[in-house]
Amino acid sequence: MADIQFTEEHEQLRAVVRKFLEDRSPEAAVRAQMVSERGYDPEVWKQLAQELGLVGLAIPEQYGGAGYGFVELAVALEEMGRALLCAPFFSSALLATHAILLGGDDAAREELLPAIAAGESLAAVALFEPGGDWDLDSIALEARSSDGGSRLSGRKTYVIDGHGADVLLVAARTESGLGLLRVAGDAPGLKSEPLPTLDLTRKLALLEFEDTPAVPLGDAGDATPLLRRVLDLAAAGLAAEQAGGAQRCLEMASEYAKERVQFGRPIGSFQAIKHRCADMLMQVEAAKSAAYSAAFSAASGEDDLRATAAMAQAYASDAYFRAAADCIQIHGGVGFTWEHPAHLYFKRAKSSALLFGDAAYHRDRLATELGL
Amino acid sequence: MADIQFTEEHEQLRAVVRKFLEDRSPEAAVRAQMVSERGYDPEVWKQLAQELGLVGLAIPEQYGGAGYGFVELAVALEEMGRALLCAPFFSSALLATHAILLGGDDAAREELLPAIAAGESLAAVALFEPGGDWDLDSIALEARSSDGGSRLSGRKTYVIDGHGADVLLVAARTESGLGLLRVAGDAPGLKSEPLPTLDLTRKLALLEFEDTPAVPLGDAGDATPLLRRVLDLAAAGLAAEQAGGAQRCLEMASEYAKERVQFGRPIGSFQAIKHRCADMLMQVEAAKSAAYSAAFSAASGEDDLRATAAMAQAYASDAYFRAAADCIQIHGGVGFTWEHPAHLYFKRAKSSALLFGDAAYHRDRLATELGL
Amino acid sequence: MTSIGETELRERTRALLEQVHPDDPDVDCAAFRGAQFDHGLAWVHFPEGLGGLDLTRKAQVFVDDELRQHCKTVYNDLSVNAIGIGMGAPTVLAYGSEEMKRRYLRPIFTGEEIWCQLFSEPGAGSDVAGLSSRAVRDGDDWIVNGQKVWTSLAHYSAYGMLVTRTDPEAAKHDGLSYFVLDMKLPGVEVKPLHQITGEAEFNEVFLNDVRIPNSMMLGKEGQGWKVSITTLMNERVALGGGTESRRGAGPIQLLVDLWQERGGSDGSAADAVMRDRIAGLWIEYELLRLTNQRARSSMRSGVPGPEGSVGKLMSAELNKKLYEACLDVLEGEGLTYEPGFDLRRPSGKRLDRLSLIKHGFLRSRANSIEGGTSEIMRNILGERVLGLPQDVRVDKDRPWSEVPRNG
Amino acid sequence: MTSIGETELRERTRALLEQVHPDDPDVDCAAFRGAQFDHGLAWVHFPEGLGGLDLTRKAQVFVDDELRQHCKTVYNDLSVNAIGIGMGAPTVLAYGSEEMKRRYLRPIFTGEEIWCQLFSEPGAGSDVAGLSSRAVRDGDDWIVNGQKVWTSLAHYSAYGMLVTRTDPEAAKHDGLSYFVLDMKLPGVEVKPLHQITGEAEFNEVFLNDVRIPNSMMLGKEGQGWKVSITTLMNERVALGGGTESRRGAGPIQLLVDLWQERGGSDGSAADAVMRDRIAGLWIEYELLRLTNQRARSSMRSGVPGPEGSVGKLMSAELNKKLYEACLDVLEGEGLTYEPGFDLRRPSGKRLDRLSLIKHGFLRSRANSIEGGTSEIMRNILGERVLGLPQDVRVDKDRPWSEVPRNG
Repeated sequence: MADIQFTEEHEQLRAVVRKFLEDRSPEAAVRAQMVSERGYDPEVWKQLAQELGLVGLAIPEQYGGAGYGFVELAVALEEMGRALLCAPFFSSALLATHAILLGGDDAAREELLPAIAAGESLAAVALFEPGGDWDLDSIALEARSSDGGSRLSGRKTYVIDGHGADVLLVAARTESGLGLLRVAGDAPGLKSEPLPTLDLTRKLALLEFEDTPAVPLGDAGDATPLLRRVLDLAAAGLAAEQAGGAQRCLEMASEYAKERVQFGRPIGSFQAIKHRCADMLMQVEAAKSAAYSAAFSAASGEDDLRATAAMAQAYASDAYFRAAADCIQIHGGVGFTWEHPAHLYFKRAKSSALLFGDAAYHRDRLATELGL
Repeated sequence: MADIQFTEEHEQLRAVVRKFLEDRSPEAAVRAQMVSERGYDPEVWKQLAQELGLVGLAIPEQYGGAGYGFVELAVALEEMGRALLCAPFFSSALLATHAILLGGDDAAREELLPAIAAGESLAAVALFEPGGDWDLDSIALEARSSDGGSRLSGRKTYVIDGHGADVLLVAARTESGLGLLRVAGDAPGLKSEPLPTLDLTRKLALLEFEDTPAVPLGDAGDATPLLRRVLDLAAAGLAAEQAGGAQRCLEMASEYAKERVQFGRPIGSFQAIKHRCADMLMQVEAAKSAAYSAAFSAASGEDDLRATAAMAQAYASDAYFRAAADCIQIHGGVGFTWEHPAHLYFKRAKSSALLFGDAAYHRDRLATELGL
Repeated sequence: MTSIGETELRERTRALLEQVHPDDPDVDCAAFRGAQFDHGLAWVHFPEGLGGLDLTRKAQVFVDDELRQHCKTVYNDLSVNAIGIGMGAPTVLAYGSEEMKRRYLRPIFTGEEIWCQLFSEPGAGSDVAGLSSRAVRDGDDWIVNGQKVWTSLAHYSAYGMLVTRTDPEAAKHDGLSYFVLDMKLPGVEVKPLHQITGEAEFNEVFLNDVRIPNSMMLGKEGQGWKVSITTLMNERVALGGGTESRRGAGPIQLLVDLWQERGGSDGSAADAVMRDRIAGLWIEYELLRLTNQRARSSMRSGVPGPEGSVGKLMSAELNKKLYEACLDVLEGEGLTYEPGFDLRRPSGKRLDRLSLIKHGFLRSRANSIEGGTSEIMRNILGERVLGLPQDVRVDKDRPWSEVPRNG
Repeated sequence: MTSIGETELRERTRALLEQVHPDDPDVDCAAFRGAQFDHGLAWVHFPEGLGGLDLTRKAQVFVDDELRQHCKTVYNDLSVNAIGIGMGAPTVLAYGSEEMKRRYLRPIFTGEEIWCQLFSEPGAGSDVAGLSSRAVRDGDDWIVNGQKVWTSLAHYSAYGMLVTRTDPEAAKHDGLSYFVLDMKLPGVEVKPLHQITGEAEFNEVFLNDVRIPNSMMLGKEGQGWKVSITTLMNERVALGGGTESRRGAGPIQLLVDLWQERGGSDGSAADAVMRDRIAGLWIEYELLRLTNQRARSSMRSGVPGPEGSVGKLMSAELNKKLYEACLDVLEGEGLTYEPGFDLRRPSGKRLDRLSLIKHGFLRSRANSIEGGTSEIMRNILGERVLGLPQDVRVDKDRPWSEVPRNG
């Protein structure tokens, strides 16, 4: 059981990332990117990767990364969630990076990771299928062996940043069990379609494979433990984003409560508003504890990540949603307008809660871990 | 689906019962009876039965009752719940009366009901068993046939007013399925032991039968539908009590909030208190709607009672508990003292919520009724 | 109160239908409802000659029931002229001159003149009485300047119910007056206000030197707040929701149908938890319906009281929870938003159920804000129903001009 | 700050144990803890000579760890002198004269002199500063009259921390002074106050012409409120709960064990719902633990700040929910109450687990009242952590004697 123990270095990293995002991902930039076709600003992405080294944060130095661990990644994700950064960070720097790091062989790591770290290659992980659920058991796509490689035919959905990715890592049933296969973004028979998302700040795609060539990633063998681990890391990383977003909602709400005057006094002087903010604070602090707990267990490599990641998703999903909803409520009418950023957080909050399974799903997983 | 439609007569009944209980069951009387061995005041019981005719309210005139229906009974129960009346009313006038009315033959009705209506005979219904749950399926006590009658050996628990009852109606497995049998309060081999209750205002007993003679009530035959109906009526009646108790908690809390001064102003002027009272009001009104809905469907004889009774128990249990808990909280320290009546309601609320199954149990039943 | 009973009322309704029938292709809404008004069957509790027959409010159900029984085309007040009928008409009836009543009530009922409500301002939301738009007397007219927000239907409206400040030196509730505003007057500018769905269901209304005749005032000068209360209380009844007469109908049905369509519970632990949640919501929705029904049947006078706030509060909070549950039932499908976020006017076209749910999820967030926030509702319940003391007021008993407000 | 590191601190602790060992049957609590105090190992962040070594608060863990490792008998501050150690000592340290520090700190630590807290009054609960007990100066003494409530341990105490009004004409926070009250003085009367469990864990303390020397004042005359804040902040840290170092320990364990003992989930819908609820509570409890841990490690100065209120609020609300769930797991068994409701002092005997749970269910209702209600905690979080503006105050800036209060 890893303790939560941030260092000075972590705080510096947080400060750097926050400063960068305040400059390069202010609300206006978020709004511009969320309706753009690409969905992110290539210039900002390049800086993020190359100047700040954030995309390769968790990639070992030998593969061109910064060689840090999951805690640092979580710090960056928390700040990105706070700023609603539109960028393929979660997909490339978390999902794909860890799938390759943990599942690939050395050759694959050497081939793929340096370009990912440099921000030059975007990689996405395709797990879920239309009509399926968030359990790996529901993966049905089959990989047929064919001369020297494999072929995929079927569909994957809710693929984060799947449209426009250079490399896709696709989970499919192989002869040796569940496998993870590489597909080039421009492979024949691959069609990707952006989905109309509730949360415009995170792009999702529907992928169609029609006899598309694919190459197993790493040694053939059952990829179930690998993918479970990747999903746990995803849950931990998502919780960090959620904690950051929730914190921002709390700040927006309490700042507005200080300024907005009704009945001759700032609305934050009314207990209805003040106590709601206090409850938000309590929940946001708890959500941070949840996210940090998962991040530190991810970094420590201890096997309690399954429990802490489930706890983090279960709690942070609800806490972020409540914070975003309360943020709208405290703003009153203006919080319901398109012009105010509150709805961007609200939509992100609900989407994040649904992505990889909702709070009840994660409580169920945790209960199983705890033997309840 | 029966509409909720109270008449002038109902309001008059309510006023009469309230006035009577204010006189004869004030807090001091409740406190005296709740620690007395008998658990109720025989003088008050006699008045209740004979002067007000409440005990036989739902008993047809031909059996010495007032010939009213379940709505009138529910009005009386709501007022009794409000006043925390200590008396064997729920057991005799609701449970036993309906078991006999619906399950007995004419001879049994004629023999038993007049004395019950007159308050001269106390009858209790024994269903549940140690280690069992609130489902009829868990009834295991067996009735052995013996020369002309039956014999019981085993235990029943949580028998409301079971200690000191003149007649016990005991559910047991017979050759023809689940049966309901009469046992005299002084039958050989019957021992009753008062249980130490959380709620001192309602007496519960553990009964032990050792080769105790018993007589089937009414025609032999499967008593399951009868007992289900009795349990639904119990749920509806209990909800009425709960609504009355919750209403009283709301009144105590809001009265205190008007009087108690802190920080130079009545605490009810603070939104924390005011809004809590408003939420209580909303929940109490909804609890009344729930209880009334069940009472009117019970009276109409429509078969939606299973759904409305489950709804009423599920909602009123939670609403009463929350109201009683909020009542303590709003009173602050004084609400936590033995001298203040808040705890009497709190304990009644939790006990009522557990009696016949908790809110989740009743939501489960409702979900089944609704086909969810 | 006249002595027309149920039987006669039903007869009169059938008599109306013999003269003019809504299913007749030559009879449009205005024609049919005009005749209904003239027969006193529009609002039977209104006076004779003004759409009514001086009966109780409840007696209207017999008319409505006959219409439903005998007509395929049944006009719904909410579609015809929601604000005009729900709030404008009762306010005009209560405070308008005889002339105004004769002029405005009929076209409100027929929908020929749509009405909107010009109360909220950017700086005055929950604190409507703190509004700062100004009307300055100029001869027989008033010159009005200011901005209103959250005005639904403004872009279709012939008239607006305008509350504005006529005396900044009076205490805030005493310096307001209430006007019927002709929306076509010069200086009235309506701009769409886009909400979190992208649509502009509401408007901002800018008032630049708008000249309103004094004769358009409802109530007396300085009585604007009192008149507004009539409007607002009627709004809360309208927003109380759960008015379905049938158990299980309304938004809860969306949730239950969605759940059942997706196979209901498969016996898994996760499904059991969701089933419990849906059962709990079903109960709350049914109790909202029953509580509203009880409130209506105990509402003896025609004027809605603070009890309506129970329904408004329950409904607003419950509606949000219902749609949240819908999205959770959708699981992954909740990640997409098929209606799209184009910045436009509501299309008015019927959405498929999935889109209806997703749109409803976003739209429901306003339920606890519009027509009085849930916080304001709790104040009303606490103070006006339970009799709890008011909060400390720093904005009373001094001139409005001296009360702190938004910059 | 001296430069004693972990290694030396551990060595000093072992050296102490070589001199005097708590497992030695001849060494009682007072003897051992007296020696611990004299070695500066009582509170290492206290000054040298006053039980400490001028180290950081955190360094205490090394001492405690050594004691746990090498002793079977480990004294717990909460059992030895909960209020004296948790609140009395820091207050004496912050505001007492040198003489008082030398006189009181050691016997507080050893438990030879139990302390209690005399703040709340019947008319002054959340509004402690509104208290109306009075001290009137008489030569070198003060004559005190009034009533205190909710005084735990008063019947065992040698001293009480008394806040009382010394100037009714000052504004309410300015007219208070803080005394160390010798509980054996004439006029101090302690009566048991029975709570909803029937037990009298607390007392009422009546003060009738109690004569206290001026030298027993902590802080200056009129500074009583400021001194009280130190006491209260330490109280909230103490009540924060969830201080278990081990995941899953504490009250949540009662619930989980109860659930598992009763067979856990049998796969039924009802059990699935309860299992989900328990998992949710487990999460909340774990997050309380972690949040408290984070708060402690970010607490750099020795003085607890308003952050402690997060833990207090979470803990109070969560504890009630945990016990509610326990009763629901018990089902019918929750109907009985084995500990009984005799009106008596807490027996102190160890309850069996079922009784512990049932007693805890009732006792937990006070968690959100004692040591600052949850409403007060939310005010503190809103105002002092988030910087939200204060509520309108009608009790400031005028003499206390003119502020409305309970009759």
